[in-house]
Amino acid sequence: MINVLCFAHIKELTGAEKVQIQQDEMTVEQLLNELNYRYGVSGDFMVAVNEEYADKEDIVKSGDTVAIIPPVSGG
Amino acid sequence: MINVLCFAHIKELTGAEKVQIQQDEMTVEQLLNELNYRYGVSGDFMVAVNEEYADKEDIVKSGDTVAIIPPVSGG
Amino acid sequence: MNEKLFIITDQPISVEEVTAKVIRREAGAVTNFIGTVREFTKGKRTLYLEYEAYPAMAEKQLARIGAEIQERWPDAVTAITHRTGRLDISDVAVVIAVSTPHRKDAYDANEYAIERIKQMVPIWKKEHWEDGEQWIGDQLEIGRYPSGRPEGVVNRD
Amino acid sequence: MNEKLFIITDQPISVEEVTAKVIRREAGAVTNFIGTVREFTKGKRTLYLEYEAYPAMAEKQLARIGAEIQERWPDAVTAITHRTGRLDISDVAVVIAVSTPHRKDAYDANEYAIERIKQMVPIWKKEHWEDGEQWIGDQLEIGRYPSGRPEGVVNRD
Repeated sequence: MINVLCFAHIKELTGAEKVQIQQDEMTVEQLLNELNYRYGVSGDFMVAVNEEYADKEDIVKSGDTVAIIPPVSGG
Repeated sequence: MINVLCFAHIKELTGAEKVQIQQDEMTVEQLLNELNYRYGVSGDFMVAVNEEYADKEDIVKSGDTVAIIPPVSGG
Repeated sequence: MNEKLFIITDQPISVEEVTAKVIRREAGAVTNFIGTVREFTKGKRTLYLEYEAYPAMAEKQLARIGAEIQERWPDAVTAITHRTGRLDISDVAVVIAVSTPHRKDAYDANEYAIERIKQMVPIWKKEHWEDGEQWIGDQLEIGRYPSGRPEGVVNRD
Repeated sequence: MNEKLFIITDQPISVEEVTAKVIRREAGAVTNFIGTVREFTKGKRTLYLEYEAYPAMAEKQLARIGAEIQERWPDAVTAITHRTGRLDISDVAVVIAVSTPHRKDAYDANEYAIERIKQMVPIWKKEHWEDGEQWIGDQLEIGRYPSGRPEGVVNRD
């Protein structure tokens, strides 16, 4: 199971701070497609796997924590 | 009478925070020559008359306060 | 005093406390950047802001900025605290403190830090106006993230 | 809180207090410069410093720097406090706070302020080392003052 953390407007789209995907292994891109299919999540954002920025081709495994990071606006 | 304020190493040369020159009117340059003659004050410094920087040709009058301003080192 | 140098907090920030973390005998200069909530942006009146963060990752990213600064300015020491939650006008959202032996580096490294925060630290602000609210993104107009990560960020692992 | 913006004092300086003077609803950025006493300068160990000022004139000159900043950065507000007397290592000698709507100006105006202080504000420091003491001058290596006044300073009267 892969945990997906949602922030800012992504959280408003999914309706939850955390959603779960029942998969053992998938690429970041496949995971994004799944979120798009389920919640209509799309657009410009970064992805972090276990608190580090990841590339679209990177592999996510069961037990990993993935975060969808919309364009940041701190400071 | 013209009051002359002395700071930093100038004060150590004259031995006083304030010295007085018994004149009704003189240029800044004449005043510096007087201080050089009396106390050996010479070198690079600015002069302020009544708390504003002055030029060597400016006139100082009795009652004015002149300050000898060695190169500053605040900050 | 909290001696962690890179902090996300939902409490008010003390400028003095963040500054104290970087003052040291070798340093002659400290610069602070203090980001406060501005009332008007492009003519639109803000009532208040809400900041949300991914705290664990945000603190890691702040520490990474500190490491980047130490690579570029080896004598610099950096501390950053960013606040989350509801902030009213003039409240302090972020304090960056950088100390260096000489002042020029303290300005340059500090400015570098705020630019990097705006690129890569997972913190988001929601503007609340009289007629609505919106999560703000892409203040730097970076555009798309084709690689999936902010420019210049490389994983260390 | 002392609401005078430009101050010479023989008391310890509160960074928070100087900063608070420039925070306002229109500002989104505040920069501070905090000058502290550094232990080593060019390999020589400082035991402590002594700052002397011509206070009335120094406050006028600080205010003039504030006016110069407002000419160049019309939206900037500046506050400066400089301490005099004996200062030990890491003690704060000067705090400059500048607030602006946008951050770039806050850095630039602040750096302008410290450069001008070192040119034209009548404050002097005496270094005390293990083997002696000396009044320090001409840190900027400006050289002679042929006109009798610092460069760029013109009387207003």
